[in-house]
Amino acid sequence: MRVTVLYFAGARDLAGRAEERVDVPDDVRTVGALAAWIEQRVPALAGRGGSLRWARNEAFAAMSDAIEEGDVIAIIPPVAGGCA
Amino acid sequence: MRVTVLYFAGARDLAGRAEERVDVPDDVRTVGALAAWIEQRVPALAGRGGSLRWARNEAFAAMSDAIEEGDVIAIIPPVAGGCA
Amino acid sequence: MSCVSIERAALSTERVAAEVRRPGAGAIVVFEGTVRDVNDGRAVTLLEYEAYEAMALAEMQRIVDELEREIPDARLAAAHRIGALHVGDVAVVCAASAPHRGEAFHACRALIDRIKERVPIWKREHGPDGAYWVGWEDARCTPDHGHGGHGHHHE
Amino acid sequence: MSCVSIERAALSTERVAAEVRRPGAGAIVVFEGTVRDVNDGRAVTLLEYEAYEAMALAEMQRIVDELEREIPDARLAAAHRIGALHVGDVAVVCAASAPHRGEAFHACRALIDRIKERVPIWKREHGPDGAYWVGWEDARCTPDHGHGGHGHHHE
Repeated sequence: MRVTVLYFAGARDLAGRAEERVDVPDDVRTVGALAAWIEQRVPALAGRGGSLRWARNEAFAAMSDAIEEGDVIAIIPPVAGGCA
Repeated sequence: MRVTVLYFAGARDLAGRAEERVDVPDDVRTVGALAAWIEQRVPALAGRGGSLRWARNEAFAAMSDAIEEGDVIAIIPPVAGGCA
Repeated sequence: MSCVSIERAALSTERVAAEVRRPGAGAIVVFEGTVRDVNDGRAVTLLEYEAYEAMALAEMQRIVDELEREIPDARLAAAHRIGALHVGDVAVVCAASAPHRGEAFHACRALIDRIKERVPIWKREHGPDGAYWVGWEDARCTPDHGHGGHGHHHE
Repeated sequence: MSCVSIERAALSTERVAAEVRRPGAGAIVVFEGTVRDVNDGRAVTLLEYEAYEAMALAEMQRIVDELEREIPDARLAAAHRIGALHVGDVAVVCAASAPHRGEAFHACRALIDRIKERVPIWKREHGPDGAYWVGWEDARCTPDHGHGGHGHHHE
Protein backbone atom coordinates (compact mmCIF):
# COMPACT_ATOMS: atom_id res chain seq x y z
CA MET A 1 0.00 0.00 0.00
CA ARG A 2 1.32 3.46 -0.93
CA VAL A 3 0.67 6.52 1.22
CA THR A 4 2.01 10.06 1.31
CA VAL A 5 3.73 11.22 4.50
CA LEU A 6 4.02 14.93 5.31
CA TYR A 7 6.56 16.35 7.78
CA PHE A 8 6.08 19.85 9.18
CA ALA A 9 8.12 22.37 11.16
CA GLY A 10 10.48 20.70 13.63
CA ALA A 11 9.56 17.24 12.36
CA ARG A 12 10.61 18.29 8.86
CA ASP A 13 13.95 19.49 10.23
CA LEU A 14 14.50 16.17 11.99
CA ALA A 15 13.44 14.07 9.01
CA GLY A 16 15.30 16.18 6.50
CA ARG A 17 12.32 16.06 4.16
CA ALA A 18 8.89 17.68 3.82
CA GLU A 19 7.02 14.96 1.98
CA GLU A 20 7.53 11.44 0.68
CA ARG A 21 5.54 8.64 -0.86
CA VAL A 22 6.19 5.35 0.87
CA ASP A 23 5.29 1.71 0.27
CA VAL A 24 4.20 0.36 3.62
CA PRO A 25 4.48 -3.34 4.55
CA ASP A 26 1.32 -5.38 4.39
CA ASP A 27 1.03 -5.75 8.14
CA VAL A 28 0.87 -1.94 8.64
CA ARG A 29 -2.84 -1.27 8.57
CA THR A 30 -3.48 1.43 11.18
CA VAL A 31 -2.22 4.94 11.84
CA GLY A 32 -0.51 3.63 14.97
CA ALA A 33 1.30 0.89 13.09
CA LEU A 34 2.34 3.37 10.40
CA ALA A 35 3.59 5.80 13.06
CA ALA A 36 5.74 3.05 14.60
CA TRP A 37 7.07 2.12 11.17
CA ILE A 38 7.95 5.76 10.34
CA GLU A 39 9.71 6.20 13.69
CA GLN A 40 11.90 3.21 12.79
CA ARG A 41 12.81 4.87 9.50
CA VAL A 42 13.40 8.31 11.12
CA PRO A 43 14.79 7.51 14.57
CA ALA A 44 15.07 11.19 15.55
CA LEU A 45 11.28 11.31 15.60
CA ALA A 46 10.98 8.44 18.05
CA GLY A 47 12.20 10.54 20.97
CA ARG A 48 9.47 13.05 20.13
CA GLY A 49 6.72 10.48 20.08
CA GLY A 50 5.02 11.92 23.15
CA SER A 51 4.67 15.36 21.64
CA LEU A 52 3.63 14.36 18.13
CA ARG A 53 0.11 14.02 16.83
CA TRP A 54 -0.84 12.28 13.61
CA ALA A 55 -3.33 13.35 10.99
CA ARG A 56 -4.93 11.28 8.27
CA ASN A 57 -6.40 13.08 5.25
CA GLU A 58 -6.40 16.51 6.94
CA ALA A 59 -7.94 15.51 10.26
CA PHE A 60 -6.41 14.32 13.53
CA ALA A 61 -6.44 10.53 13.62
CA ALA A 62 -6.70 7.95 16.38
CA MET A 63 -3.92 5.41 16.46
CA SER A 64 -6.50 2.70 15.80
CA ASP A 65 -7.81 4.34 12.60
CA ALA A 66 -7.34 2.18 9.51
CA ILE A 67 -5.20 3.50 6.68
CA GLU A 68 -5.97 3.07 3.01
CA GLU A 69 -4.18 3.25 -0.30
CA GLY A 70 -3.52 6.88 -1.25
CA ASP A 71 -3.94 8.30 2.25
CA VAL A 72 -2.10 11.46 3.22
CA ILE A 73 -0.61 11.00 6.68
CA ALA A 74 0.87 14.05 8.42
CA ILE A 75 3.10 14.29 11.46
CA ILE A 76 1.94 17.23 13.57
CA PRO A 77 4.51 18.63 16.01
CA PRO A 78 3.21 20.80 18.86
CA VAL A 79 1.17 23.56 17.23
CA ALA A 80 1.81 27.21 18.03
CA GLY A 81 -0.69 29.38 16.22
CA GLY A 82 -1.63 32.78 17.53
CA CYS A 83 0.49 34.82 19.88
CA ALA A 84 -0.86 35.19 23.34
CA MET B 1 -27.45 76.26 51.60
CA ARG B 2 -28.04 76.25 47.84
CA VAL B 3 -27.40 73.18 45.70
CA THR B 4 -28.20 72.23 42.13
CA VAL B 5 -30.34 69.14 41.57
CA LEU B 6 -30.24 67.27 38.24
CA TYR B 7 -32.99 64.90 37.09
CA PHE B 8 -32.29 62.43 34.29
CA ALA B 9 -34.29 60.10 32.06
CA GLY B 10 -37.34 58.65 33.83
CA ALA B 11 -36.70 60.78 36.92
CA ARG B 12 -36.83 63.89 34.74
CA ASP B 13 -40.16 62.76 33.31
CA LEU B 14 -41.56 62.22 36.81
CA ALA B 15 -40.22 65.50 38.17
CA GLY B 16 -41.18 67.52 35.11
CA ARG B 17 -37.84 69.26 35.18
CA ALA B 18 -34.21 68.55 34.28
CA GLU B 19 -32.44 70.85 36.70
CA GLU B 20 -33.18 73.23 39.54
CA ARG B 21 -31.35 75.23 42.14
CA VAL B 22 -32.83 74.74 45.58
CA ASP B 23 -32.39 76.28 49.04
CA VAL B 24 -32.23 73.39 51.44
CA PRO B 25 -33.25 73.71 55.11
CA ASP B 26 -30.43 74.02 57.62
CA ASP B 27 -30.98 70.55 59.05
CA VAL B 28 -30.39 68.88 55.65
CA ARG B 29 -26.66 68.18 55.75
CA THR B 30 -26.19 64.79 54.09
CA VAL B 31 -27.03 63.27 50.71
CA GLY B 32 -29.53 61.01 52.46
CA ALA B 33 -31.30 63.90 54.13
CA LEU B 34 -31.39 65.80 50.85
CA ALA B 35 -32.76 62.73 49.06
CA ALA B 36 -35.57 62.48 51.60
CA TRP B 37 -36.29 66.19 51.26
CA ILE B 38 -36.42 65.98 47.45
CA GLU B 39 -38.75 62.97 47.62
CA GLN B 40 -41.12 65.08 49.71
CA ARG B 41 -41.09 67.80 47.05
CA VAL B 42 -41.47 65.29 44.16
CA PRO B 43 -43.67 62.52 45.58
CA ALA B 44 -43.60 60.52 42.32
CA LEU B 45 -39.93 59.84 43.02
CA ALA B 46 -40.57 58.39 46.46
CA GLY B 47 -42.03 55.20 45.02
CA ARG B 48 -38.85 54.78 43.02
CA GLY B 49 -36.56 55.19 45.97
CA GLY B 50 -35.34 51.63 45.83
CA SER B 51 -34.17 51.92 42.25
CA LEU B 52 -32.58 55.37 42.44
CA ARG B 53 -28.96 56.14 43.09
CA TRP B 54 -27.64 59.55 44.04
CA ALA B 55 -24.54 61.32 42.82
CA ARG B 56 -22.73 64.28 44.34
CA ASN B 57 -20.42 66.30 42.10
CA GLU B 58 -20.26 63.65 39.36
CA ALA B 59 -19.60 60.60 41.52
CA PHE B 60 -21.93 58.17 43.24
CA ALA B 61 -22.49 59.23 46.84
CA ALA B 62 -23.19 57.39 50.05
CA MET B 63 -26.28 58.54 51.90
CA SER B 64 -24.05 59.60 54.79
CA ASP B 65 -21.88 61.89 52.63
CA ALA B 66 -22.01 65.53 53.71
CA ILE B 67 -23.31 68.12 51.24
CA GLU B 68 -21.88 71.57 50.80
CA GLU B 69 -22.90 74.91 49.34
CA GLY B 70 -22.78 74.76 45.54
CA ASP B 71 -22.89 70.98 45.26
CA VAL B 72 -24.40 69.36 42.19
CA ILE B 73 -26.64 66.51 43.25
CA ALA B 74 -27.97 64.14 40.58
CA ILE B 75 -30.72 61.57 40.74
CA ILE B 76 -29.57 58.51 38.81
CA PRO B 77 -32.35 56.17 37.66
CA PRO B 78 -31.37 52.61 36.67
CA VAL B 79 -28.65 52.98 34.05
CA ALA B 80 -28.90 51.20 30.72
CA GLY B 81 -25.78 51.83 28.69
CA GLY B 82 -24.63 49.40 26.05
CA CYS B 83 -26.87 46.87 24.36
CA ALA B 84 -26.20 43.30 25.23
CA MET C 1 -10.08 61.11 22.05
CA SER C 2 -8.79 60.07 25.43
CA CYS C 3 -9.08 56.45 26.49
CA VAL C 4 -12.73 57.10 27.35
CA SER C 5 -15.25 59.11 25.36
CA ILE C 6 -18.92 59.87 24.85
CA GLU C 7 -19.66 60.53 21.20
CA ARG C 8 -22.63 61.61 19.10
CA ALA C 9 -21.36 60.30 15.75
CA ALA C 10 -20.74 56.69 14.70
CA LEU C 11 -18.11 55.00 16.82
CA SER C 12 -14.90 53.72 15.28
CA THR C 13 -14.03 50.35 16.78
CA GLU C 14 -10.57 50.59 15.29
CA ARG C 15 -9.94 53.95 16.96
CA VAL C 16 -10.82 52.51 20.37
CA ALA C 17 -8.66 49.42 19.76
CA ALA C 18 -5.78 51.68 18.68
CA GLU C 19 -5.83 53.27 22.14
CA VAL C 20 -4.67 50.02 23.74
CA ARG C 21 -2.20 48.71 21.14
CA ARG C 22 1.41 48.60 22.27
CA PRO C 23 4.47 46.42 21.62
CA GLY C 24 4.18 44.38 24.82
CA ALA C 25 0.53 43.43 24.31
CA GLY C 26 0.08 40.17 22.47
CA ALA C 27 -3.66 40.08 23.06
CA ILE C 28 -6.35 42.61 22.30
CA VAL C 29 -10.00 41.91 23.02
CA VAL C 30 -12.63 44.27 21.71
CA PHE C 31 -16.31 44.28 22.57
CA GLU C 32 -18.96 46.00 20.45
CA GLY C 33 -22.49 46.43 21.73
CA THR C 34 -24.86 46.86 18.81
CA VAL C 35 -28.54 47.78 18.72
CA ARG C 36 -30.54 44.60 18.18
CA ASP C 37 -33.73 44.25 16.19
CA VAL C 38 -35.44 42.53 19.12
CA ASN C 39 -35.10 43.17 22.86
CA ASP C 40 -36.91 40.96 25.38
CA GLY C 41 -39.21 39.85 22.60
CA ARG C 42 -40.16 43.38 21.51
CA ALA C 43 -39.33 44.72 18.05
CA VAL C 44 -36.99 47.71 18.30
CA THR C 45 -36.94 50.51 15.76
CA LEU C 46 -34.99 53.21 17.57
CA LEU C 47 -33.06 53.68 20.80
CA GLU C 48 -32.47 57.15 22.19
CA TYR C 49 -29.44 57.25 24.47
CA GLU C 50 -28.80 60.08 26.86
CA ALA C 51 -25.99 60.58 29.33
CA TYR C 52 -25.13 62.69 32.33
CA GLU C 53 -22.06 63.44 30.31
CA ALA C 54 -19.64 64.88 32.82
CA MET C 55 -20.30 62.08 35.29
CA ALA C 56 -20.43 59.39 32.60
CA LEU C 57 -16.95 60.36 31.42
CA ALA C 58 -15.65 60.56 34.99
CA GLU C 59 -17.15 57.19 35.89
CA MET C 60 -15.79 55.52 32.75
CA GLN C 61 -12.35 56.90 33.60
CA ARG C 62 -12.67 55.63 37.20
CA ILE C 63 -13.57 52.17 35.89
CA VAL C 64 -10.59 52.13 33.52
CA ASP C 65 -8.26 53.32 36.27
CA GLU C 66 -9.46 50.78 38.81
CA LEU C 67 -9.22 47.89 36.32
CA GLU C 68 -5.70 48.93 35.35
CA ARG C 69 -4.85 48.77 39.06
CA GLU C 70 -6.55 45.36 39.45
CA ILE C 71 -4.92 43.94 36.29
CA PRO C 72 -1.63 45.83 36.12
CA ASP C 73 -0.63 44.46 32.71
CA ALA C 74 -3.89 45.51 31.06
CA ARG C 75 -4.64 48.73 29.19
CA LEU C 76 -8.25 49.69 28.58
CA ALA C 77 -10.30 52.10 26.52
CA ALA C 78 -14.00 52.63 25.93
CA ALA C 79 -16.33 54.81 23.91
CA HIS C 80 -20.09 55.15 24.26
CA ARG C 81 -22.38 56.74 21.72
CA ILE C 82 -25.44 58.81 22.63
CA GLY C 83 -28.32 60.21 20.58
CA ALA C 84 -30.68 58.33 18.26
CA LEU C 85 -29.43 54.86 17.30
CA HIS C 86 -31.00 52.37 14.94
CA VAL C 87 -30.71 48.61 14.53
CA GLY C 88 -27.12 47.68 13.74
CA ASP C 89 -25.59 50.86 15.13
CA VAL C 90 -22.76 50.37 17.59
CA ALA C 91 -23.65 51.87 20.97
CA VAL C 92 -20.52 51.03 22.93
CA VAL C 93 -17.00 49.80 22.21
CA CYS C 94 -14.63 48.45 24.87
CA ALA C 95 -11.03 47.40 24.27
CA ALA C 96 -8.43 45.76 26.48
CA SER C 97 -4.88 44.73 25.74
CA ALA C 98 -2.57 42.58 27.84
CA PRO C 99 0.46 40.39 27.31
CA HIS C 100 -1.72 37.27 27.38
CA ARG C 101 -5.25 36.60 26.30
CA GLY C 102 -6.64 35.52 29.67
CA GLU C 103 -6.07 38.95 31.16
CA ALA C 104 -7.29 40.72 28.02
CA PHE C 105 -10.58 38.77 27.96
CA HIS C 106 -11.07 39.28 31.70
CA ALA C 107 -10.35 43.01 31.52
CA CYS C 108 -12.63 43.61 28.52
CA ARG C 109 -15.49 41.69 30.10
CA ALA C 110 -15.12 43.50 33.42
CA LEU C 111 -15.00 46.84 31.59
CA ILE C 112 -18.34 46.39 29.81
CA ASP C 113 -19.93 44.85 32.92
CA ARG C 114 -18.96 47.84 35.07
CA ILE C 115 -19.93 50.35 32.40
CA LYS C 116 -23.39 48.82 32.22
CA GLU C 117 -23.70 48.80 35.99
CA ARG C 118 -22.36 52.23 36.83
CA VAL C 119 -22.10 54.70 33.97
CA PRO C 120 -25.03 57.16 33.96
CA ILE C 121 -26.38 56.52 30.49
CA TRP C 122 -30.02 55.77 29.78
CA LYS C 123 -31.93 54.65 26.76
CA ARG C 124 -35.48 55.06 25.64
CA GLU C 125 -36.60 52.18 23.48
CA HIS C 126 -39.00 52.87 20.63
CA GLY C 127 -40.97 50.03 19.07
CA PRO C 128 -44.41 49.38 17.64
CA ASP C 129 -45.91 49.60 21.15
CA GLY C 130 -44.45 52.96 22.04
CA ALA C 131 -41.46 54.13 24.00
CA TYR C 132 -40.12 53.62 27.49
CA TRP C 133 -36.97 53.99 29.55
CA VAL C 134 -35.14 50.67 29.55
CA GLY C 135 -34.68 49.34 33.08
CA TRP C 136 -37.40 51.61 34.48
CA GLU C 137 -39.84 48.81 33.94
CA ASP C 138 -42.87 49.82 35.94
CA ALA C 139 -43.27 53.15 34.23
CA ARG C 140 -44.67 51.67 31.03
CA CYS C 141 -47.42 49.87 32.94
CA THR C 142 -48.59 52.70 35.17
CA PRO C 143 -50.93 55.10 33.36
CA ASP C 144 -50.21 58.06 35.65
CA HIS C 145 -46.49 58.03 34.87
CA GLY C 146 -46.03 59.77 31.56
CA HIS C 147 -42.95 59.73 29.33
CA GLY C 148 -42.75 63.39 28.50
CA GLY C 149 -45.50 62.89 25.93
CA HIS C 150 -43.77 59.95 24.20
CA GLY C 151 -45.30 57.19 26.26
CA HIS C 152 -47.47 54.55 24.69
CA HIS C 153 -47.85 51.94 27.32
CA HIS C 154 -46.67 48.48 26.52
CA GLU C 155 -48.99 45.46 26.82
CA MET D 1 -13.13 35.04 2.42
CA SER D 2 -15.22 32.41 4.08
CA CYS D 3 -15.70 32.50 7.84
CA VAL D 4 -12.24 30.95 8.22
CA SER D 5 -9.10 31.81 6.30
CA ILE D 6 -5.33 31.51 6.19
CA GLU D 7 -3.78 34.63 4.71
CA ARG D 8 -0.32 35.82 3.72
CA ALA D 9 -1.07 39.55 3.76
CA ALA D 10 -1.98 41.75 6.72
CA LEU D 11 -5.22 40.69 8.38
CA SER D 12 -8.20 43.02 8.49
CA THR D 13 -9.86 42.78 11.90
CA GLU D 14 -12.85 44.61 10.54
CA ARG D 15 -13.31 42.10 7.73
CA VAL D 16 -13.37 39.22 10.20
CA ALA D 17 -15.80 41.07 12.48
CA ALA D 18 -18.02 41.81 9.49
CA GLU D 19 -18.44 38.07 8.96
CA VAL D 20 -20.37 37.76 12.22
CA ARG D 21 -22.42 40.98 12.23
CA ARG D 22 -26.19 40.50 11.92
CA PRO D 23 -29.33 42.25 13.15
CA GLY D 24 -30.01 39.84 16.01
CA ALA D 25 -26.52 40.04 17.49
CA GLY D 26 -26.19 42.71 20.15
CA ALA D 27 -22.71 41.64 21.15
CA ILE D 28 -19.57 41.16 19.10
CA VAL D 29 -16.31 40.14 20.71
CA VAL D 30 -13.13 40.25 18.67
CA PHE D 31 -9.75 38.88 19.66
CA GLU D 32 -6.49 39.95 17.99
CA GLY D 33 -3.28 38.08 18.66
CA THR D 34 -0.32 40.32 17.95
CA VAL D 35 3.40 39.59 17.81
CA ARG D 36 4.97 40.79 21.05
CA ASP D 37 8.40 42.30 21.51
CA VAL D 38 9.19 39.81 24.27
CA ASN D 39 8.20 36.15 24.65
CA ASP D 40 9.10 34.19 27.78
CA GLY D 41 11.72 36.81 28.53
CA ARG D 42 13.39 36.59 25.10
CA ALA D 43 13.49 39.54 22.72
CA VAL D 44 11.64 38.73 19.50
CA THR D 45 12.52 40.27 16.17
CA LEU D 46 10.68 38.02 13.74
CA LEU D 47 8.23 35.14 13.78
CA GLU D 48 7.91 32.85 10.80
CA TYR D 49 4.52 31.12 10.71
CA GLU D 50 3.86 28.09 8.58
CA ALA D 51 0.71 26.02 8.22
CA TYR D 52 -0.42 22.69 6.92
CA GLU D 53 -2.85 24.81 5.01
CA ALA D 54 -5.48 22.36 3.86
CA MET D 55 -5.78 20.81 7.30
CA ALA D 56 -5.53 24.15 9.10
CA LEU D 57 -8.50 25.47 7.15
CA ALA D 58 -10.45 22.26 7.69
CA GLU D 59 -9.69 22.24 11.41
CA MET D 60 -10.64 25.92 11.82
CA GLN D 61 -13.92 25.19 10.07
CA ARG D 62 -14.54 22.16 12.31
CA ILE D 63 -13.93 24.34 15.38
CA VAL D 64 -16.33 27.02 14.15
CA ASP D 65 -18.97 24.43 13.33
CA GLU D 66 -18.71 22.64 16.66
CA LEU D 67 -18.86 25.92 18.63
CA GLU D 68 -21.92 27.03 16.65
CA ARG D 69 -23.53 23.73 17.67
CA GLU D 70 -22.48 24.16 21.31
CA ILE D 71 -23.60 27.81 21.44
CA PRO D 72 -26.48 27.91 18.95
CA ASP D 73 -26.96 31.68 19.08
CA ALA D 74 -23.30 32.41 18.30
CA ARG D 75 -21.72 33.04 14.91
CA LEU D 76 -17.95 32.77 14.59
CA ALA D 77 -15.19 33.65 12.18
CA ALA D 78 -11.41 33.49 12.28
CA ALA D 79 -8.41 34.34 10.14
CA HIS D 80 -4.80 33.35 10.69
CA ARG D 81 -1.82 34.90 8.98
CA ILE D 82 1.27 32.95 7.92
CA GLY D 83 4.68 34.00 6.62
CA ALA D 84 7.15 36.43 8.21
CA LEU D 85 5.62 38.58 10.95
CA HIS D 86 7.23 41.34 12.96
CA VAL D 87 6.48 42.93 16.32
CA GLY D 88 3.03 44.50 16.25
CA ASP D 89 1.74 42.44 13.32
CA VAL D 90 -1.58 40.70 13.89
CA ALA D 91 -1.18 36.93 13.58
CA VAL D 92 -4.73 35.83 14.29
CA VAL D 93 -8.19 37.41 14.52
CA CYS D 94 -11.22 35.68 16.03
CA ALA D 95 -14.73 37.11 16.11
CA ALA D 96 -17.94 35.94 17.73
CA SER D 97 -21.38 37.48 17.77
CA ALA D 98 -24.36 36.54 19.89
CA PRO D 99 -27.52 38.16 21.17
CA HIS D 100 -25.89 38.74 24.59
CA ARG D 101 -22.35 39.44 25.63
CA GLY D 102 -21.86 36.40 27.86
CA GLU D 103 -22.20 34.01 24.93
CA ALA D 104 -20.11 36.22 22.66
CA PHE D 105 -17.21 36.38 25.15
CA HIS D 106 -17.43 32.66 25.81
CA ALA D 107 -17.52 31.77 22.10
CA CYS D 108 -14.62 34.05 21.17
CA ARG D 109 -12.46 32.74 24.00
CA ALA D 110 -13.23 29.11 23.15
CA LEU D 111 -12.47 29.82 19.49
CA ILE D 112 -8.94 31.13 20.09
CA ASP D 113 -8.27 28.44 22.73
CA ARG D 114 -9.20 25.66 20.32
CA ILE D 115 -7.32 27.22 17.42
CA LYS D 116 -4.18 27.35 19.53
CA GLU D 117 -4.65 23.77 20.65
CA ARG D 118 -5.61 22.12 17.39
CA VAL D 119 -4.89 24.08 14.23
CA PRO D 120 -1.68 22.88 12.52
CA ILE D 121 0.23 26.15 12.44
CA TRP D 122 3.80 26.49 13.71
CA LYS D 123 6.07 29.40 14.29
CA ARG D 124 9.80 29.78 14.35
CA GLU D 125 10.88 32.56 16.68
CA HIS D 126 13.90 34.66 15.73
CA GLY D 127 15.69 36.72 18.35
CA PRO D 128 19.21 37.78 19.29
CA ASP D 129 19.98 34.19 20.37
CA GLY D 130 18.90 32.49 17.17
CA ALA D 131 15.78 30.74 15.99
CA TYR D 132 13.70 27.81 17.16
CA TRP D 133 10.30 26.25 16.74
CA VAL D 134 8.01 27.54 19.48
CA GLY D 135 6.63 24.70 21.60
CA TRP D 136 9.31 22.27 20.45
CA GLU D 137 11.35 23.25 23.45
CA ASP D 138 14.01 20.58 23.70
CA ALA D 139 15.29 21.09 20.19
CA ARG D 140 17.10 24.33 20.97
CA CYS D 141 19.06 22.68 23.78
CA THR D 142 20.12 19.51 22.00
CA PRO D 143 23.12 20.06 19.75
CA ASP D 144 22.43 17.11 17.49
CA HIS D 145 19.00 18.40 16.48
CA GLY D 146 19.52 21.04 13.85
CA HIS D 147 17.02 23.59 12.63
CA GLY D 148 17.59 23.26 8.94
CA GLY D 149 20.71 25.34 9.34
CA HIS D 150 18.94 28.17 11.17
CA GLY D 151 19.56 26.94 14.68
CA HIS D 152 21.58 29.00 17.12
CA HIS D 153 21.02 27.43 20.48
CA HIS D 154 19.48 29.53 23.18
CA GLU D 155 21.19 30.27 26.52
